[in-house]
Amino acid sequence: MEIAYVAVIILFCLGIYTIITKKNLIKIVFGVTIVESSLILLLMLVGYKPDGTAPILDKEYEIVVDPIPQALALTTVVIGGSVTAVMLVMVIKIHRRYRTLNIDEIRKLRG
Amino acid sequence: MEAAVWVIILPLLTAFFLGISKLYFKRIFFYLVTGSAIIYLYILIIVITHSYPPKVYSIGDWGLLGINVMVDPFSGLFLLMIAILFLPFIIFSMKYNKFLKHDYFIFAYLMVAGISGMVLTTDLFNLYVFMEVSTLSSCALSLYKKTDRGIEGTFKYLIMSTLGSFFILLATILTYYLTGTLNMAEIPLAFEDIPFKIKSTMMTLFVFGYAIKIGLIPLHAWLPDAYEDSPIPYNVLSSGLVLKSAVYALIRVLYIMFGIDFLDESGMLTIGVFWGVITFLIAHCLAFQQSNLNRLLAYSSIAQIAYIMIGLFVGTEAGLIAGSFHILNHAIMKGTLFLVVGIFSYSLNAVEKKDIKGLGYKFPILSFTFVVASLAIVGLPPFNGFMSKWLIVEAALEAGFVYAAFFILVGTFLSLTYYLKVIVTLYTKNEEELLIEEPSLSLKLPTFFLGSLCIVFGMVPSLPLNLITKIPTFLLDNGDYIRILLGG
Amino acid sequence: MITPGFLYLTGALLLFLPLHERIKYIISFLITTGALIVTFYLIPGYSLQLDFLNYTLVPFKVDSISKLTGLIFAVAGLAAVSYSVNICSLPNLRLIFVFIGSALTVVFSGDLFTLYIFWELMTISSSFLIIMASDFTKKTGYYYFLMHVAGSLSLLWGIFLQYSATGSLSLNAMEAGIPFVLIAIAVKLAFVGFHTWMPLTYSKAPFYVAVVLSIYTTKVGVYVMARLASGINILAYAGLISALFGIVMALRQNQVRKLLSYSIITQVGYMIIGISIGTFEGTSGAMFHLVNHILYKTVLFMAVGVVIYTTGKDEFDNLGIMRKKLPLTSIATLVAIMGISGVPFFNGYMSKTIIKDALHEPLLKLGLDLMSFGTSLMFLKLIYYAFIKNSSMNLVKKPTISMQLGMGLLTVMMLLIGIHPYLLENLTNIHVDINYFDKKHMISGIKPFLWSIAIFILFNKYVVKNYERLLYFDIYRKMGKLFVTTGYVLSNYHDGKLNKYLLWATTTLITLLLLLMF
Amino acid sequence: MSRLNEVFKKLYKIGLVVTFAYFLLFLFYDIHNLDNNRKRYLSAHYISEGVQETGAINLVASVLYDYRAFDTLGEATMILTAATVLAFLVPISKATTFGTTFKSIVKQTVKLILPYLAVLGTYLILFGHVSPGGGFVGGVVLSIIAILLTITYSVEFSEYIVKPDQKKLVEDIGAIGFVLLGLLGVFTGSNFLANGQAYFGTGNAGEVFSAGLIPFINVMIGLKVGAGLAIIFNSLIKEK
Repeated sequence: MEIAYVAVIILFCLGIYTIITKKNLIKIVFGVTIVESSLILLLMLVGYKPDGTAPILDKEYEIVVDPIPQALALTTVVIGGSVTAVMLVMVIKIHRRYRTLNIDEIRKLRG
Repeated sequence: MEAAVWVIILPLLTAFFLGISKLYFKRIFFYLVTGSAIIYLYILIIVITHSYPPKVYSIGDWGLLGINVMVDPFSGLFLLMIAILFLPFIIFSMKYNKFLKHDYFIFAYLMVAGISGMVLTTDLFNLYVFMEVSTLSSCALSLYKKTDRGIEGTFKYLIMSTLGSFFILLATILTYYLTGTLNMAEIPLAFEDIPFKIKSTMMTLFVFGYAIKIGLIPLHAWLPDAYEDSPIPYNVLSSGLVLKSAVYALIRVLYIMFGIDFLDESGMLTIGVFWGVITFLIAHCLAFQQSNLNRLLAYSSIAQIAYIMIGLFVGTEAGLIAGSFHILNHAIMKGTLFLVVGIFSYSLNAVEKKDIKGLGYKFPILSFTFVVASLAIVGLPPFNGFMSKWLIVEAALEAGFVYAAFFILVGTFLSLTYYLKVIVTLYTKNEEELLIEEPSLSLKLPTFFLGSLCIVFGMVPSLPLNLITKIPTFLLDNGDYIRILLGG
Repeated sequence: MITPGFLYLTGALLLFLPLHERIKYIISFLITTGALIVTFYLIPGYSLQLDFLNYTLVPFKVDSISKLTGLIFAVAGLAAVSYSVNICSLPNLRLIFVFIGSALTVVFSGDLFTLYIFWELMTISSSFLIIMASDFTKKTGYYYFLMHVAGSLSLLWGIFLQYSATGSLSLNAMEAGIPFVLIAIAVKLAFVGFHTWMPLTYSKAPFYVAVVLSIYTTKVGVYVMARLASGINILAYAGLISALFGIVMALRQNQVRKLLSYSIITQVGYMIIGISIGTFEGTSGAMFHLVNHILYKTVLFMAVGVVIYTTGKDEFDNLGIMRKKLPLTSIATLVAIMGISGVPFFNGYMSKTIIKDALHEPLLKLGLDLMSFGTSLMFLKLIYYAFIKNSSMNLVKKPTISMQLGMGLLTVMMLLIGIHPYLLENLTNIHVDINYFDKKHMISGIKPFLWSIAIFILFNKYVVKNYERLLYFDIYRKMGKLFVTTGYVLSNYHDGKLNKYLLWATTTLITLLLLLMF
Repeated sequence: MSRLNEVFKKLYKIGLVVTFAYFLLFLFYDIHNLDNNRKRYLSAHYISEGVQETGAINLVASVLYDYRAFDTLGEATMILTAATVLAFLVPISKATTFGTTFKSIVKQTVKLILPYLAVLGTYLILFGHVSPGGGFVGGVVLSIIAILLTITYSVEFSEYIVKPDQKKLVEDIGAIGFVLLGLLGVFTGSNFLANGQAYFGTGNAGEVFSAGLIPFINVMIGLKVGAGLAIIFNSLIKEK
């Protein structure tokens, strides 16, 4: 179990690293998505109980995992998806205007 | 307190109906937008007048099991700001945007819904959701012109702001992990026996996340970029409400969840004040360099919010009152400035400092409004900015932050340097022939309204202070807030 | 109760009414005379209280000193407004009203909060007066505004220190934060080192603006100094240094109004000395000198204004027009110069005598003589150009009647005070026990003047010479450059690279974590 | 020299991230080692009482659409915002064909699959409260219909079948419906988004027509998400 938390940390930091180092816009958006996935994974882990079943109570059950983080995860997925979609369309727009995806060349705003 | 939830629903419903009206009923568009804004104003006034003592509204009637909405004086202040800014914004934008209005108003209503949700909700995750709503719609507004710069700036805004959101979300999840609840009243009770180190790390994550959205230096870089080529009425709401709502969330989280004692113990108050001082000193230096008026005002916003941070972070009653008062005042003053610049850019497409040369003689009353607002924002009497700055300095001195108080005065001087430059440019005679589109009354009226508020709140500060003085009761001592929310 | 300050402010508001251009004459007349009458009938000891936020403010409080100052301010206001009402535009007239009104309110204010607000309002209105007045004064106005706001912020800081130390805002001598208050006052009254705004402003601004400014700006500084920081003996020497500096600089100027500005510095030196002695005699001497100084300096500025109005420039050579074409102005100028030089039977003599009498240290007494001598010397230069040197100037246009009215009013008052010095004492119930017209005082009054005539005749060619190289060094501009450079460097860091911004953010995060954890 | 600078910069960035990872590790370790019988009374309550209180067997659905329905309102707004932004950024007129052409086998298979997808989506939506699924999942499945059409045929065809305006309308109706359903609670004298409290008949848990408003909210969300995702996808495709 503990190893999964380490996975969260690794994913999170990897995502942050991608965001702050990569020059390609698409890769930056990838980084955003990675961080987001790590957070969803964390949510799942928070709700996890050993040997728990899914929170659908139509049959016999003993241990049920926490339903709240699952609901939150759904919300997070949707929010993340919307934000990513907007980011992607902006990447497309930027590529159209600037003819490049290199973040270092996209700097008309200075000062 | 039925009306409280309407504060959130009404703009949402309006936005949804606007989506349909865009496709099928183009004619009712105008009536829908303005009518809804007026009804919204009415609802807001009802809610604000009932904000003391605080009221709780349980959504779905679930009590502590579900999500609650609470109106207390601090959220009442933000609703007051919405009430002051939103209708002028609607009237102004109606004329300012020459075409493609539907989407603009959809985003505007969504943004206001997000902000009012942020200030009303008492649920940590709900706060995150509404924050994202307001951020995304704010991004949508900021790229509304679809220019190169607009899209570039918005992209930077979105990336930085998403980065901040992640840290907030991480901290929110961890809070749930630690306490098993997301209700802001129950968290502090469960937080009491959590070790110091965990709490301070969590606090760091919250502070960092919100600081990006607030735009403290060096997390500020997206802000001027996002402002530079966006529709100017949006800048009014952005600097007035979007940034402030992040301040609201930060203060709410810190003061309610962690409590003033913990803030003091962990040194967050000292860091907050110091950070504020650094921020406004640098922001003033940077603002002096700008030639674009939007960027100049953006940097000035950063500096002003740093003053607010100082006020809110000195951790005394006087400080909270002063900071909250400055929140209100800054919204009004910056709103006025942006609206005047908006009229200039509408009439003759002037957004650079050199473009407005000589306009002081062409638009005497508008320029006078600009002068009033900029003197107010600098903090010269007898305008409202002076009153709140006086209170902030006094609070800082009382709490022992002498250096902060001193540097606020230095900052006042520095801010005068660049505002005065703009004013002098405004009143320098220009021989060139200018093509001027005469601004109509619906552009001028909101501007004059906000401008006159600058003077009124400066002369009669007790008017808003009646509400504001009640704020510390429910922030400084989180016990009261918790008791009310738990159903006491 | 109507206070004279608010009367002026109401006047400014009235001028906003969209009425006919003519209305400004009526309003100006009513307001200025009304203010004068109201001030005249004020009863010392009256005060007005007002609750504002958590403070109890005293926006209006009368005692003998403030009544004296207020009276002369009102008189000068009447004269200055009637002098300039013809020439200046409506917006400028509004600003002048605000300026005079706030100066009067400062004088009658009974607490530090009101004092600060109207002190700042004076700065704002006068700066905009300069900025709006003409095309050449934009930069001057910028400089003036910044300098004065720096001063008033310093005052504000002093007030804060005082408030946090004593917990009251009442207008007593300061206990904490004196250095900051002194800086504020120094800027206002153009103390040496803080004086750079003055020659710049008064020589560049249109003449009627210069007249109005010269009446109130420095004098309010003097008044506030008497209120807040009187009796600091060491400052007497500072005043002396300032005055001597003013003399040296004044003698080196080519422009009349610059000479007059530096002469203000010298005259303010008298007042500083008087206030710093701290005795009743000294303070009242300083206040009387303030009255007299307003009278003659205003007349001088007005006279120069007439010269500028009629010939277009304020070079020394233009003064020559006075003797031939402007008889009334000539008389007024002569009276004023006699007054400023402290010749007996003219008004300056009275206050100078009181101050000299109050002094006990020989060094200061000597200094005072030196100051009188220098003052006379620099005004002999003026007399030389105006009445002795031949000139071939021609009148472009005639001075208006209202201008001459304003000037005449003040000249008459000067003569009255000069001949009957007890007039002022009786008016305000401040009685200094001095017999002005005994031999000892008269001789010591006339001596520096005679000396200066002698020196002037001997070293004529040095004094009246036109200086090519003017000394000019301004430390404030250097500081400004530093600020701009810092901003430029910082601004260059924002080069639009998103990676960089994100890196800043991450660094901040780690810093915060480190700070909060350890 | 500049090379050295580059290396330093890289090391610095790595250092920052590693430091942060270290902090996170520390934090997680501390939290994990905390007394581990943390009180999750909220979720315990949901698990023990949730079925009775809301009438939905699927507890996630009962949390999403009843206990925390306000969150769902927020996220529905998010999708709407995103869809509106995309539709706003990409002009309608600029529809272009997708580059690849497919063999007819692909087209026939897609034709075959589509009805099943529609049924599956509808099933997921309608039975969201009694079985795994729900409005979001169902909505995504429904949107796949539009997406498949776009990919295999073309944007024009997909938009000929379902007009963009219609999609937008459906999305708005979904959002408005959600809010109106919530307002039903207000009209019956209870609070906004009330369900069981407003006597909407939670019914027998496990049946299709149970759980009061939850199935209807599921339908609304399904419509919204389906239409919203279709709009988002089509907009992204259209922009070359």
